[in-house]
Amino acid sequence: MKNGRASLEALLFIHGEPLSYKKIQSVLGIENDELETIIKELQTDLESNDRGLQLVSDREKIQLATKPEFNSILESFMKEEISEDLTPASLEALSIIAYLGPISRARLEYLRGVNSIVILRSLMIRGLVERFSDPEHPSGFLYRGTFDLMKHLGIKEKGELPDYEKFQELLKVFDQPAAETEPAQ
Amino acid sequence: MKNGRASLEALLFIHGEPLSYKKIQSVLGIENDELETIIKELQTDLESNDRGLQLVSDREKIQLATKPEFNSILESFMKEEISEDLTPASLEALSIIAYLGPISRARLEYLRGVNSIVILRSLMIRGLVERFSDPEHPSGFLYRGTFDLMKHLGIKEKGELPDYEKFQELLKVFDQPAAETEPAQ
Amino acid sequence: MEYETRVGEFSGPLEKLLTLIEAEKMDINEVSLAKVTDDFLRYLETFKKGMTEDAEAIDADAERKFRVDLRILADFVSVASKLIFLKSKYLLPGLALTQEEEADIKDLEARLHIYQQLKPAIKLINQLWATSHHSFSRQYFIGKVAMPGQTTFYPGTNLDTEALTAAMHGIFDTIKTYDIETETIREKIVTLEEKISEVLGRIQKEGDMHFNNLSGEKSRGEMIVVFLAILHLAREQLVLLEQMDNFSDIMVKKK
Repeated sequence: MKNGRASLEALLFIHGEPLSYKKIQSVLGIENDELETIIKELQTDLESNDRGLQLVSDREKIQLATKPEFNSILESFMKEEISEDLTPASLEALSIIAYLGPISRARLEYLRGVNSIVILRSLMIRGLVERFSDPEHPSGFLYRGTFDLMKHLGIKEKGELPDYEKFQELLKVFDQPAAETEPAQ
Repeated sequence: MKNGRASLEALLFIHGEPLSYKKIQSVLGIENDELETIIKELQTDLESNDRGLQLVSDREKIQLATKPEFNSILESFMKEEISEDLTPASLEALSIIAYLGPISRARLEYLRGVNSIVILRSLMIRGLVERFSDPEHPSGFLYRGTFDLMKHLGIKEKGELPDYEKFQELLKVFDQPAAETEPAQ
Repeated sequence: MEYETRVGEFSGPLEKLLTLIEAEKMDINEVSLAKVTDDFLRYLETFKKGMTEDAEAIDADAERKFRVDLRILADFVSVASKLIFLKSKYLLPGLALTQEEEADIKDLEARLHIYQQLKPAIKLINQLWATSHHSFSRQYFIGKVAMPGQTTFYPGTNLDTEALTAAMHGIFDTIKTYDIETETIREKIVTLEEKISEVLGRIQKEGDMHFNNLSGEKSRGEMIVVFLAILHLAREQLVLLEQMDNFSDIMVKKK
């Protein structure tokens, strides 16, 4: 296969999780032997000191990951990222989820007027928000504040938040009936 | 810095989203000059046919992404959210922002001859356009295309848009002060 | 978003105007603008008709759609009024244009020239959008979202109920501003239908009358709308426009 290494790199890059040899073969349209060769080539490339990634694999699956020598620098980076104070945008998204949750991503974005994928992920990583399957639309997701968030805010349920009733009323005026559930990822 | 390229690769790989030059400098503990050099080195490495990745950049931020030529392999993997069609009005606004952004709402509306608040909102919800504070007028906002837009169009930076320089010339019209009025009465 | 469909169908007044001029293979200038004025107004009418249908539905969604349309209509009307001024130079010599109005027309010409240069960029993006190969990136900190039961909790130092309440107020303020902006536009537009029926009513009551009478003591802006309405009526051939000589009043006659 032409550009075998490059294709494999791109595929493992976006997948993020371990990917089975079988699946890779079917996506790239190659046989097992060829895949073995490509993996070896990629492995050799990655051994270079100019590369920050490595292949992690068992007999069935393979994954692209960072080299262990960068663990400490990356961990402190991530920790710093998620312990920073919430930005105005994050507070905005979190307040909508706290007051109006469980809420779909589409509805949240509609109220904010901005795409919120990354902010939602960051709020989830910080343990402030959690995602669960929408019982009414099994293929969709809803977001709500975590138990830890409520504890941190010192409340037992969202109704205790200041001006809770008022925002519910305001929302009725603005509410949008169109289908809102986020499709499954 | 030893292993500069490798560290940058690992950092961008873990973070996933566009990362600012400033942040990278502080994490890696390097100055701007050195970062520029490392980015250039990484860029050159990535040009090889054996690499499946590329750097997308707007001069302030940088992101690691797959090369567009692997689109056909990867598309089935990625549930794309933004490939829906653009309406004529969205297309018009998006084109002006892509070629002439960062641009104020007043200028966009001057060029389109139409109030654009709704279109801007919808482009922002789709994650194709983002709004930020105008550094020169702290109370004002500017709009620009997002990294997601560049990736969707398969370009590494906005200068790769066809005839980019030519359309930039059109900005000269704003050197005349009259061109700032809002269209709506 | 559902309610943006309508907005999307209309690129804008400049695009429409340019299309009309280019269809006639004319250059952008006063003469060509005056020439396509009627077509432009006709187009504006079809847009308006669609809006009235929407306005009859009373649910919130239709109401929102109607308001969005109003914003766009405002811009079409704004361009239309400039065209009317221009046309009136030829039709109503009594109505001399102020410097500002002359400047408005020059500005419209200038905008059309810029828009003409921009048009290829729109085509290019459209092409790229339809045919380009996409590049993909990784999710933010992929694989780092805490699993259920895992205890990660990073609230930062600025998170409390007050901060959340303040953020909520901010969101609803933004939404309110957004709505108020539309209301203002609505108030400023004197709707064509109202004017048309008003003019019709008066014609029926008083028989033929002079345009000057009809426009009475009204502000210039309103006078333009009246004129617009008359042009519309003339086109629909409900009334006949008669101008005896170049400098005289226009007669509005019942058919």
